Amino acid sequence: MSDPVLSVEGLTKRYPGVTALDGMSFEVRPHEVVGLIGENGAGKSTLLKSLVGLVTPDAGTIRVRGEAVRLRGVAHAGSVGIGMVFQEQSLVPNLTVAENILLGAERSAVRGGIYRWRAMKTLAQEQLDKIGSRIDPGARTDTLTFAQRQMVEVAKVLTIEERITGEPVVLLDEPTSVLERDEIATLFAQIERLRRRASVVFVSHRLDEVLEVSDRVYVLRNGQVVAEVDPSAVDATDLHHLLIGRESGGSHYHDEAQRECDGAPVRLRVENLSTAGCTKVSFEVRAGEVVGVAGVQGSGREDVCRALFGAIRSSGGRVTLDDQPFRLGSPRSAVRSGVGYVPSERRTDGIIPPMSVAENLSMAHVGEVCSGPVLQVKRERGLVDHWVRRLGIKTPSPDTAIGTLSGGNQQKVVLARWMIDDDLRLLILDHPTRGLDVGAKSDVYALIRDLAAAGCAVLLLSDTLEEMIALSHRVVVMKDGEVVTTVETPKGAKPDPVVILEEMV
Amino acid sequence: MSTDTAPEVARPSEAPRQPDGSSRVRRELVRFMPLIILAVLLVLLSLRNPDLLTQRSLTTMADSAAPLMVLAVGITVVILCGGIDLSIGALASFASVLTALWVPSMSGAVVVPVVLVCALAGVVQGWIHIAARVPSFIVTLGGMSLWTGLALAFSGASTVAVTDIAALRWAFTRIGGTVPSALVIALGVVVVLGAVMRFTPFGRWVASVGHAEPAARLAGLPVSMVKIAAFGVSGACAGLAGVLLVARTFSGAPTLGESLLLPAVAAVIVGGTAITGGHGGLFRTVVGALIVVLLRTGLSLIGVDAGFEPIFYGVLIIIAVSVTIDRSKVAVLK
Amino acid sequence: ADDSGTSSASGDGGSCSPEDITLIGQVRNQTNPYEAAWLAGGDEFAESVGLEQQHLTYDGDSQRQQEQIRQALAGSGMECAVLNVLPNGDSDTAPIVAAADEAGAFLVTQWNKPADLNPWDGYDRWVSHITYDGEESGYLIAKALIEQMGGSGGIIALQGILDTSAAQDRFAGLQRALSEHPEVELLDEQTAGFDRAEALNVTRTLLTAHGEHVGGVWAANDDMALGAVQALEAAGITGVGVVGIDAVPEAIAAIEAGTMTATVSSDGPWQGAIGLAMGYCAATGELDVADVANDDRAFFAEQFLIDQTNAAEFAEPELNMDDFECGSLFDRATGPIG
Amino acid sequence: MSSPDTAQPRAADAAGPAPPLGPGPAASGGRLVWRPRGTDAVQTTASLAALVLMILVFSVLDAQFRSWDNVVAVVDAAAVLAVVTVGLTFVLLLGAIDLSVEGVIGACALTVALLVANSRTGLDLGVLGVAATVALGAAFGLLSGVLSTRLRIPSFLTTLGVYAIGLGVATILFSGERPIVEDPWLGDWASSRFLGFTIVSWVAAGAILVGWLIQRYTRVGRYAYAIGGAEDIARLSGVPVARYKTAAFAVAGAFYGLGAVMATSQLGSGVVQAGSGLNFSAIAAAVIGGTLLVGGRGGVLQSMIGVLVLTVLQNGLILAGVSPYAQQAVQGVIVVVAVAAATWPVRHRLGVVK
Ligand SMILES: Nc1ncnc2c1ncn2[C@@H]1O[C@H](COP(=O)(O)OP(=O)(O)OP(=O)(O)O)[C@@H](O)[C@H]1O
Ligand SMILES: Nc1ncnc2c1ncn2[C@@H]1O[C@H](COP(=O)(O)OP(=O)(O)OP(=O)(O)O)[C@@H](O)[C@H]1O
Ligand SMILES: [Mg+2]
Ligand SMILES: [Mg+2]
Repeated sequence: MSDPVLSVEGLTKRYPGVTALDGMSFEVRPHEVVGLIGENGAGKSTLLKSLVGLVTPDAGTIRVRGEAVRLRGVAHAGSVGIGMVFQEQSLVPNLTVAENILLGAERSAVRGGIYRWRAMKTLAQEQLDKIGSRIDPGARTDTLTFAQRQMVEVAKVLTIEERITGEPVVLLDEPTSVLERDEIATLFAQIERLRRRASVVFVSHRLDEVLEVSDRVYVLRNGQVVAEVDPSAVDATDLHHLLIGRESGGSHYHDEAQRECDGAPVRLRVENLSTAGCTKVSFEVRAGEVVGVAGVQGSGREDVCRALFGAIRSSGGRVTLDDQPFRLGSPRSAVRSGVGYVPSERRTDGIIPPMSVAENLSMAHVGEVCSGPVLQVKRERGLVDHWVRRLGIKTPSPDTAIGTLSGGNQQKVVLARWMIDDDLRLLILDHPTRGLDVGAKSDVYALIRDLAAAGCAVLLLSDTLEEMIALSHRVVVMKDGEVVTTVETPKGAKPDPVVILEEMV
Repeated sequence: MSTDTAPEVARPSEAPRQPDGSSRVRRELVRFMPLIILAVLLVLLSLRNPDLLTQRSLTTMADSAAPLMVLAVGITVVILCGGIDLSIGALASFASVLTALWVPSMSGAVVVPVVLVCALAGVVQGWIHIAARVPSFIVTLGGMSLWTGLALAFSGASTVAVTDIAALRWAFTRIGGTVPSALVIALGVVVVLGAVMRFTPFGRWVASVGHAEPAARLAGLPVSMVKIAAFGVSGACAGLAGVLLVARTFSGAPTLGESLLLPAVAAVIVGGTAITGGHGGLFRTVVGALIVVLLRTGLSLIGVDAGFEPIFYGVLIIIAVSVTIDRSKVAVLK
Repeated sequence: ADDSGTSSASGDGGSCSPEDITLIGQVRNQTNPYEAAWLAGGDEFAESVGLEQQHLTYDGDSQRQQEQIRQALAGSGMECAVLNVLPNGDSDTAPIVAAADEAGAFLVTQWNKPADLNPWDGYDRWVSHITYDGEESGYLIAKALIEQMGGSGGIIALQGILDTSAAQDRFAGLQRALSEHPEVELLDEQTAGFDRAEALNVTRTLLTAHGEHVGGVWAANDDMALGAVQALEAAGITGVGVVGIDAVPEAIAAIEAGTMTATVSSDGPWQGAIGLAMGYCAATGELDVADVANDDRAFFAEQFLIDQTNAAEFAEPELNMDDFECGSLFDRATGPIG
Repeated sequence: MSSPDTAQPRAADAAGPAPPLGPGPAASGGRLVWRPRGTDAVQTTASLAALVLMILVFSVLDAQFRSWDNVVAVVDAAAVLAVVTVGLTFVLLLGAIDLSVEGVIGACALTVALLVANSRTGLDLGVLGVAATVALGAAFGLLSGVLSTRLRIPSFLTTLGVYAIGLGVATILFSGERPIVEDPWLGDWASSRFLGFTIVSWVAAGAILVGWLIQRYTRVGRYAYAIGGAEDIARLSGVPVARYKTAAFAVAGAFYGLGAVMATSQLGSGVVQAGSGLNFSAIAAAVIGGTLLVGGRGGVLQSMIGVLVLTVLQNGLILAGVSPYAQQAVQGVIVVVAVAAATWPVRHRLGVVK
């Protein structure tokens, strides 16, 4: 075996109340794709961030090609050949794609301090070409979709290839969680291409993906490496087991927990709903029913959900909730009628990062913890403790800023926010498991089923069709802003995803 | 999707991360920094002019601080929401004119209608800001001109003297011979507003809106109402400040409070409230107001030469804020 | 804060020994020639009695003026303080008087005072209020302007800060002059806030609005007049008369050069010195405030029209120390305000 | 890959290149409506519409307003404000604010008046004096920038401090006597004309062009957008944020210095208050034009629309004979109503408005 390009020994990072990295050791060899998996909060991101100098470890050494380095920041890490792909938020929204790709390393695009726009676009195009993307380098970044921005991120990190002489290490932190299928395929093709010139560290919660691309997989738990596995020797179920330390039993769809709701009254009836992105959408959801909405990007399914919650304006249609006319006004009025919404962009739309877990949890139904206008801090504390225990939310204390929790725990808080309402009638879930680990995912699944069992109607948009089919009683398929069909997905007779896929495209 | 993306890490809070014990001491120190800097300034200035530390001098300073404090506390609420209210100075002037005009018929009770009118003015500005989505900067800029114009019109472009100043005596007297009533009123406002912010959901709503308006809206918080209310509070405070000014100057005038806008915002920032919204508080603003008043008046009294006085002021206010500001909480970028 | 004039200090006038006296001069700022000259005059007087004048400037900010006065008077030994103050506006005078009265300090105010507040209403240490007859100043320069225009034509007027009595009185003077000359038309009146840059812009606009009808520019102070002169020069217009008030050196130079027609002297150095002198004499007991006639406790000071004929005399204003002998303090009084 | 992700239309040629995508609504799905998407563009369109409307209304109300002379007067009146606003735009792009304008202009006005031929000093540096003044302005900007970035405190306060410092320097330079400018070359800036407009106006036009070039073609300009758009991301990408922030402040200061020179030439002498009212007007103009206070939005040209809105409004109100007592109120109401009316049809598509 050749010498590792990058190795880490005894890396430790403590935060108040948590040890994010606990004497972590691992290595990356040349031309290798290393997979990192672990539960939410296992320390994956912290590890990657310390490898690009964003987190200063409390102890341990990082060696690049045998030499110990103290990384001072992203620019410094780049100069020794380590680059990282962050999530879409690490692009500057008001700049062009080209500027973003070359930001801070414009090279020949800036001569004598003067921008040469044409050279800029050419250079950026070269990077985009590397990943076969045809995004216009002159487009403003905030006009791109999630997935496109992710591609730009990858193109951007590839610029370090040109900056160093040796082989770079590219760190990818959950690059696929917001990508669509063909984009993932493009990315994987790119990783294959990269492998010839670089080493890659790849983090994902989708175990099959990890198995597909990695040469070696490290399993992390509580800031330590608990296993190093050879992907060719294991399957996703083994990994799952290693990850959460318990058996994942039951059928592929775990649908035995699903409850029938045939006789239940219709809770939500949508007739001819139109918005900027959808036209004349009609469907209904019964109490206790989970209805999935499937569709490709641009099918308008997100519009439907947001319009129902009053988050965007609708241009027509009639909606009733429990046979009462339901005015699509503002999120506030929706909440007051017993509707909840879990947004897909958790960090910006779901939580208020600097505020405490308790405040985030009680915010939508603060009335529950008030006597008249006065907040009852004790009662709130009791309520929050109850839900933290009930959902197994891992937080040092209810007063911890929610922004410091791991994604899964943040998402549980957001779900709890709606669950504290005993009269919750309809919950709209927009990609509720995005970025969650398998353990957290099954927790969320269980919560969704509990909610439905308690009589709440659930409208679900999901990252994967399988997930949607598993959780739903019925799937409404949308295409080009209209409902094309409805597929029944009853317990025990779940259809093949391909059935729905064909309707979508 | 990973929840801890780059922006989170890049927060300055990461920089001085230290083991628990000493970082707690630091945090507490930062919390009380505005108070400490106030004391230090007082001592330094009184070294040059010992009269500054006399009880008479201190109460005088408190008198001066009261209207500024009321204004600054009001605008703190708007700033916490992430907005700005440029109209408070003009509104205070307008209030002073109304007060002066109405005292003859209403005597001391004049404070009620004046505060209500100004609160309404604030609400209207807030409503326009919300309904038409015009930036608060522009709405309140317009408001600034409008209230000044109305004050000019109502007063006939001149000073309106209050002959029956006894009617406003309550706002400018010494309780028990020593405690300035204006200060008591100002602190009363702070305590009441502070209690509302702390013991009702309003304070959280304000912070939520300031930190992350989209998330607050999607959680079903009454975002628009909160913002309108914030402007209402700011307007009401401007109204009260106007009354306090009249009690002190015995007259109302269309430009009386204009010059208090910048010091009020400065007080908010010196107190350590983030100009970008979310983080901060009313009590910090109180200390900020005292620091600003001390710098504004104290310097001219220690007898520095012409020209050097503004320079000292500039340097000291920069030093003050660089010491008081809590860099771990405030997005210091702006 | 006492609401009327019962001084908390003993009412028997001054008994301060000269070295105990604190002299304080307060103006808006030291960044314009008029007020800088005011403070310089005060300094000269202070030096003549072996003292120093404390300078206070408040940058045109009423609140700050109040704060400064109060804070200055909060010190000890203020029974022997002498304040020569330029209140920012009429509304600021009352609280200044109240604060001085409470502290027992000797006070002279200038320029701004509400009509119904007077030193003789029981204030035994508010020695006097001095001002120039704004109506008269406005009238004098208007007459000079009209004369230069040959008795007919159009005038544009630049007003000062609208809510000051100085601006209003001066404008009233212009209107009086206009009523005497029906053939002179007031084309437009705008405010330029006593500010030179603003006057430049406003004049520019007014010149396009009224074009060649403009025969003269009447400005409520010299700074605005000088701004108007620049606007005329930039527009390439000659032969339009410009008048102002204050007699700042630049205006006098402009009058000598023929670009301005006339101004009225407000004698800054004298104002800076006389206020201190009055207070000083009262504090030392050489002047008994009770003996001063009401007509001298709120008076219009003598003013002179300055035009090309006499500009040279005013080019270098000099203080005549004899003016500040305790016996001749009121020599420039031309009559009661009213 | 065993878990089909949300399916894609072109799943077959998954590895192939994606279709070209330009900006536009079709590409903007997946975001909620109140994201600040194109708020600045709406604002700019709104104020442009408001400007046109205002010009139309005033033209109908008053024949003088339509005259060529008045066009010249408006342009001349806008010149200094325009140059100052160009400078301020760079600071606003950062997401920062600059309250030092009046102080810096005061100090620079005195400086230039004392350096060129004048009534007080024996100096006669001419062009050099002007250059030195612009450099002094830049130095003040540098000071603001260095203080903001090194001490890490909000620019609101650093620049408030620098304002006071500038005022102090101006007061010291003034020392009781106004220096009258006797340099004929500088005097000509305000009085001689080229193609009908004063030299000052041409200088302003040049300054706007330079400002636009800096914004478009230099690191200072581009990084100002990056920093204003997302400072932390810019830092992550290796942009030396502090350095370019400081540079943007310095550029702004240089423009204030130039503005001071222009104002001094118009006023004919070194006036400490040469910048009075300019700070506020410049911020207002920039914001009205769409250079929002949040940073990274708008730009030099957009700000210029705001400058024109303010100048035309002031000019028009005078010409329309609105009483000086009412002008202020009318002006405030018009600005709000104009901006609100122009944004009204698209208000629901706007992002978070602060
Ligand atoms: N800035 C911070 N302050 C305090 N605690 C932190 C901070 N960043 C991370 N942590 C904590 O460190 C632990 C490891 O977090 P990390 O983000 O590395 O997990 P992860 O494996 O990337 O999880 P996920 O799969 O959810 O992305 C978590 O418990 C987290 O709460
Ligand atoms: N505010 C808006 N203004 C105009 N058009 C919009 C707006 N929001 C969405 N659209 C358009 O409506 C269509 C539906 O978008 P949407 O994001 O709802 O698709 P989706 O099916 O949810 O995609 P995904 O598969 O990513 O979940 C898209 O063409 C989008 O561009
Ligand atoms: Mg992570
Ligand atoms: Mg989508």
